[in-house]
Amino acid sequence: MSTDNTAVGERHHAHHFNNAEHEFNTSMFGVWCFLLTEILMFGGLFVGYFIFHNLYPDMFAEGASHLDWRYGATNTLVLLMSSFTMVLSIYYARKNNTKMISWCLFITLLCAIAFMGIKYIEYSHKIHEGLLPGELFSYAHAEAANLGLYFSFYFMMTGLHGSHVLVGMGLITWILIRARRGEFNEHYYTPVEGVGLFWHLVDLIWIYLFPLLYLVG
Amino acid sequence: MSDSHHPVTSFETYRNVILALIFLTVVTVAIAKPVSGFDLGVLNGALAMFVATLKAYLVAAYFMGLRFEDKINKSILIMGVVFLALLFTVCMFDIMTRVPVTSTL
Amino acid sequence: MLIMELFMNLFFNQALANTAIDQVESQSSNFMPPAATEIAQKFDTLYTFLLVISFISSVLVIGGMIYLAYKSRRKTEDQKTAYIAHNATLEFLWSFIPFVFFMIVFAWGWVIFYQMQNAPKDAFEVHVTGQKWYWDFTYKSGKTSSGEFVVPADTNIKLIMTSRDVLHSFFIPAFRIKQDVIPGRFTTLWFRAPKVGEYQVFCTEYCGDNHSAMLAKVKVLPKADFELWLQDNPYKGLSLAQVGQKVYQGRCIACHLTTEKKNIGPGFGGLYGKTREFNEADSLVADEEYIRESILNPNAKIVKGYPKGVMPTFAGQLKENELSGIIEYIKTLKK
Amino acid sequence: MYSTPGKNYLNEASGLWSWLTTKDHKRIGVMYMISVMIFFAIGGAFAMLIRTELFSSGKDIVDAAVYNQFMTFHGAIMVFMVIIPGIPAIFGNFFLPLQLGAKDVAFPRVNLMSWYCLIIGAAISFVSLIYNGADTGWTFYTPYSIGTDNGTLWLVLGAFVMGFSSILTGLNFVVTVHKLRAPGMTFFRMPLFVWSLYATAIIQIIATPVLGITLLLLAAERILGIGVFDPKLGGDPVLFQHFFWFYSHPAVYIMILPAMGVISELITTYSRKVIFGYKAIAFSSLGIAAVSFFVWGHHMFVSGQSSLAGIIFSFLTMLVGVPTAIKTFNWVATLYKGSVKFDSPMLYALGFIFLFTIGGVTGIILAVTALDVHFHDTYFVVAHFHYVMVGGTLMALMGAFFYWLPKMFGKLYYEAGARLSFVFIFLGFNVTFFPQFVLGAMGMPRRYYSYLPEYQLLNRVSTLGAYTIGIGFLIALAVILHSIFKGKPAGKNPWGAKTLEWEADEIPIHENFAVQPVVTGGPYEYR
Repeated sequence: MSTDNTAVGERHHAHHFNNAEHEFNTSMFGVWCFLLTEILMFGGLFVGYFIFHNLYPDMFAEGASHLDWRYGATNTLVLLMSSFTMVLSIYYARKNNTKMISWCLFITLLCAIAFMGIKYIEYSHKIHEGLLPGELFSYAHAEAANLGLYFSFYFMMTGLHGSHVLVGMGLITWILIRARRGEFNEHYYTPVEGVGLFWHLVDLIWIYLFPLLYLVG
Repeated sequence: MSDSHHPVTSFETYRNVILALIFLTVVTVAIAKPVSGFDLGVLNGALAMFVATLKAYLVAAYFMGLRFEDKINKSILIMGVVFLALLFTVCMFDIMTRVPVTSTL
Repeated sequence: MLIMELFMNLFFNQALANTAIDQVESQSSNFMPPAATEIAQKFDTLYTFLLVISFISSVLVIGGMIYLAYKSRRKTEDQKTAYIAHNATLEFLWSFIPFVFFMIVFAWGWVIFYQMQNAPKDAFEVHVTGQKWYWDFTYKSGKTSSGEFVVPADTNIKLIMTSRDVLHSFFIPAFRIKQDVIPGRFTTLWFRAPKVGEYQVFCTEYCGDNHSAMLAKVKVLPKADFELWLQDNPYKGLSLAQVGQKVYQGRCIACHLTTEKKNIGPGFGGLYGKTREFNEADSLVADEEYIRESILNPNAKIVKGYPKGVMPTFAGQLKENELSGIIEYIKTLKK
Repeated sequence: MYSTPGKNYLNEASGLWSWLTTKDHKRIGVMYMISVMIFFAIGGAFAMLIRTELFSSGKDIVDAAVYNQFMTFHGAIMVFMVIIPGIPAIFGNFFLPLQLGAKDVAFPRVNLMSWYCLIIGAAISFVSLIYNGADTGWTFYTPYSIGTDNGTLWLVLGAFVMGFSSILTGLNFVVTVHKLRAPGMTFFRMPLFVWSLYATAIIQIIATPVLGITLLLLAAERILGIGVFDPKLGGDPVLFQHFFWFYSHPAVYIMILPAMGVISELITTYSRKVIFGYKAIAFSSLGIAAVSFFVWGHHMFVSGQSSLAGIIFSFLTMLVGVPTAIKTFNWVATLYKGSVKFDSPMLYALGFIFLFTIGGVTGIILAVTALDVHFHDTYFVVAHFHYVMVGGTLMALMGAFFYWLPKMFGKLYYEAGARLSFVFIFLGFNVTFFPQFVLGAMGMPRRYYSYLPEYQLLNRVSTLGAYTIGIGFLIALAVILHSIFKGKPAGKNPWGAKTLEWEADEIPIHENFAVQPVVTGGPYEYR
């Protein structure tokens, strides 16, 4: 996040930094602090999940049985691939290979769209069956009385994660446009690294979400 | 100036990491009860968390480049998890040590 | 605080006396209602000890500050000041001494808290139910009373408490006890009141519009009188309308007035026989059937201009004679 | 863009647009000052309405439902819009870079975004007035906050957005302190105000996101009925209290730590003496920040939390009392053999120590589990937290105003007027809140619209005191406005202080320092 940069090629660093490297480290430290707030926000939901999992273990097992683990597994692989292509885009940025940066970012975007598509299928299936959160729960033959609570956590956690995937897609599109304009090279790729860190965190959260929601015993 | 950033990780390393991640995902699915009936009771959950943490370590260390970052960025990730663990343990401790009261009407 | 209190006593004594605090026979020592249980006395000793310590430490710190500020006030513009940056022993002392006092007070508090939280085994159990804006008390013998909590003197009473809608909190200042009341769960309190008397009960967890009117009275009776009270039927020898009046004072008074004026709910004055306008349902003349339905299923017909879902249902809480009593009593209320 | 001579951060660009899109930390500080002053006026007005309603035991001016909204908005505005942004956003934004010898905060655009989050969040919160307000108290306890059908959802979403303002400010300060210090300024040469802002920033980054998710869950409760905190669907209202206080207790340290930083600055400057126990104060700031995350349960001793958990929280609360006490003793020790000048900022600092000591000792009384059973949710607690918040943070805020006004606007203020405002605020404060300790002991519960007749006299005294505080703040406002527009020029360093911000020009330039200052010694090298 630099301010008033002048020439595009050999880019000036912002006036309040000593040099570009100082700016890069500061930006990365700032992004990491922001990731800490994301971890703590999602963490609140995870803590709630663990507490209610301990309070109603069989209800959570019954809830998980309604989820199709194949969709979850595919989504995990899709997100892992998008993380891989995202890190490649940084790899090529440092190799000054502008064409490959754009390609990798484009594939990352495709993976993200695929992820949201699968989520859409799952959500419509749940809504159709009435497996909705809390009071809206209208699934006829549920054994546990408050099964709606499981789906409250399901929709809150995957919904919040999904909204972060959408934000990530917006950010990737932004740096894809800048990459096509050739702005990134080995001296300046801070935005790609920043968006990359955010995207890896979104993937990290899904790595924990998948076993907890889909595979819980 | 580019060398002042941390050194460039080779393509092969990234390839190996993604393969390891895919393998671990397959393992996670394989050891899950609803999938393969593999059931060790409580241990199941712990095992799933362990494998997830392994994958998280791979992503954080290689993809996010934490291997080369200075101590402070690493400590940030750990601090987040520590404070969440604090919230969880205290809430669970409270819920577990509540004296259950029933109506005697 | 002590000197402050003596000063407050002298200055305010006359003023406090004429605000007619009925149940405070003697002037309370530290401004709290006089301790009416043994645990309350232990509470008072710990509180007085900590109050004295706080007063002394405050005087030391504030007095020290004023003295040092005055003594080292600026005499000339270019006055030199000593370069004292730290002093290890002093810093250790003023960390360790407060810590020791905190630990003493913590441990002492723990002992009393333990007694407060653990009711004796043989306690006489009473069920307390909090609901938006009144307290219900149910005894083992099935007898219920509302707004008035009658207990035998000098016996361990254990309260098993829950709420029917939101959080409330049962607080008796004279016994120094308080416990939140949570819907969907039971919480407990216990006390032993040796002296006969009447003590105020407050709700101290915010619960909406009439949170400040959700009061009750603890009436400690001698054991014999209590047994008599437990047996007798509160409505013995009363006409249906008088039964209705007693039920009204216990429950409905929190929201409905006996005149036509609006409080939380519509006034009862002149209700019977008048045509009523409703938000959704079409209007009708208020008769026994309408009043009964409004008590058992209030949300069926909501009077025009009133929000839905404020009045809770009383189904299962009023016996048949109390229900018809309310209806008769409302009939007697003219404009 | 490097500023041209004769220009400073105020007159280098003019027009509203140059302010609304500024990236200069000093301008953002001034914009925060204006917004916080407006919110303080609104919150203060609600306080006056509350005290007027409580003048006599029955109905004075409004009905119960309206009084409950006064109480809710007074709490929410003062907490989320005045006292949490307060010192860090106004004086932290303006003076942290200056005291570090830096040109700006690490992320200027994120800093501007933080101001917009506060304004947008405040706007969303006031939308609740259209849907007949909110009456849940600033704590939004469930299940009442789920069921009540009014604008509570908007107040919750407003607070959620304002949380980001706090996160972004904290994030900016942590990165700035780590990465943008002047050459030669090691951690132990930083002023104590910077230390306290650093500790506050850490709390803001770690605690505020948990409030974010709690308010999000509460909003989902109201919209979708997810049942996590609603007992009807298997949820646990005490869990909401755990999540809420996990943020809100560290939040009270977000409020008090910057105030402590200001007091360290004022005491040293006006007694022209080196601070006593620099390292002790610096480390106790961090100590308070760390331990503040372990003590939240002392708000829940009687709320259905297990008694064993209550005991542990009581013990940890005693621990957090120790560093707070150490700081107070260090300030008093600093006065010894100094040369104390009783200007109004110093009066506010001494007033802070007076009121904060009383607030502190009553805090210990409330920390003892047995005593808290009686005092919880009574006026004793109201008096305690007003002693530490108004007596603490607001006194420090006023002291900071008069101390740094000459550097922000290059003008001196009318000293006698400032001292008069101190007298009114200090006396009015004690008359308002000391009787509330007594009311609390007598058992008068909190948030009561009408109270028993025996509490009436002390409530009347308290109401008169409240009006006196109101007058005091109006006098202070008059003095500040007069000084900004008509004050005499102040020069570079009117108080002869030693910290870096006084080395900048009378009104600092956009770059703060024409020549990058190099730090050779500690921040308070008075001889």
